[in-house]
Amino acid sequence: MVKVQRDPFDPGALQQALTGNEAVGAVVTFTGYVRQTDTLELEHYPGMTEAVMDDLRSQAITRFSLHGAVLVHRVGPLQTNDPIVWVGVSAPHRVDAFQGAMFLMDHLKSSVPLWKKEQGQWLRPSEHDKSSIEAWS
Amino acid sequence: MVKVQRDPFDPGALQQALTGNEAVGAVVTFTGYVRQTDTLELEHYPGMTEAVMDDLRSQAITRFSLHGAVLVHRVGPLQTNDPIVWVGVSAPHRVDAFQGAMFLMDHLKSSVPLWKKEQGQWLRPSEHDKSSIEAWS
Amino acid sequence: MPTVNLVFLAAFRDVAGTDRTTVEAATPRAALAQLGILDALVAQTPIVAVNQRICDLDIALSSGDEVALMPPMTGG
Amino acid sequence: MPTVNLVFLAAFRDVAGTDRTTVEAATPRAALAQLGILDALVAQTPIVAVNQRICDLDIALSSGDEVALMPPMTGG
Repeated sequence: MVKVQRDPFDPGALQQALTGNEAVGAVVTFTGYVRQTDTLELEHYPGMTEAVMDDLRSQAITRFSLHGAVLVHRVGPLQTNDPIVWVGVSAPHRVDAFQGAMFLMDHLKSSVPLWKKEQGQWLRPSEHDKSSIEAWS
Repeated sequence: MVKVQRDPFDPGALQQALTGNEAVGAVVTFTGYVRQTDTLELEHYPGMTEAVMDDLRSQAITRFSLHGAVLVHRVGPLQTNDPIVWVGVSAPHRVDAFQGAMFLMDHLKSSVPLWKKEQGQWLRPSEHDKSSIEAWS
Repeated sequence: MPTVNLVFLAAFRDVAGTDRTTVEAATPRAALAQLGILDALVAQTPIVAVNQRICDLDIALSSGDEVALMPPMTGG
Repeated sequence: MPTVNLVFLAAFRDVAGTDRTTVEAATPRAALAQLGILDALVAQTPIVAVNQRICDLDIALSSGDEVALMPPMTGG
């Protein structure tokens, strides 16, 4: 499942969707939260953002032999402490689950049409985020 | 928090304890589940198991600049699909959170007094689990 | 000359002064040149998508294409 | 000679035939030799803890010590 939404999400409820299969030995989740900020706003490109996330999800499932993968990203105005992104993956073994979740998060940072505006300024990608992507290719 | 218990746990409720601080930008969780099995039973060494987990938790917090870390491990008889272990860490940034959670899981596999008996046979550690530990030293 | 719809995302809306406009142009590069914002956008390493697929600035356009100009992405 | 309490965990209970016993011995190695299970345990790369701290087989024991013999760990 891939979702772009304005509303908050519940990490516990999202994880439920990944469990209950006897082939699954490991679930790794990542939740991103808004750190101390005055104002944060997220923009996406409706249609393309979801399509790129869906393609990323398929890539991760194939590459790391995942059983399932869920990506949720919020857009619109956000407050300090708000959950902003959730990635959860299930796999038979823990190493694949960790790798799959890291792959998805690294790509969400700089390969998916999403843009952050903080205190009226559009953010620029960090050098670290750019090099994280290259490490997977 | 570190806990060894016979009862099931709720990943969503455990994650709550790690959030709500404006320095936390990332929470990574790992849940281990029992894969298809006839019978699985887990034994620990009361007192020492908790102490080793607590020491591991402190090491991870220092080494990866974590904000918080929670380790829960179940013991006793377990069924297919049961959650068996939960590790959750919070940190300002995602790379530290992923590293911290992997460090804790690798060590829970072969450095904490816990033993699995599956279908009447005590398991032996895998070569992979042993080498995972060495990679951190 | 094909008529195409340009879409400007995030910071590029400020550069273009609009979120959406229609021009006649053979390529994304020609469309931006016509609007006088080619150099300003190229300086910011734009990502170009035609009908929501990533392309380069010199792809041949067809009438009705949606051409999106996107700054480097900062999600997650 | 100190009197110590031996604790056998998991697979080592089967080797020792008990989960707990008391012996008089100067070191963990001497205690296991006295019980006739030193070779059997050493073949299985035991972890030794005295009063719940990891030690080696040749540490000097004191009366009242709890000496745990643990097989390689398999948690997670």
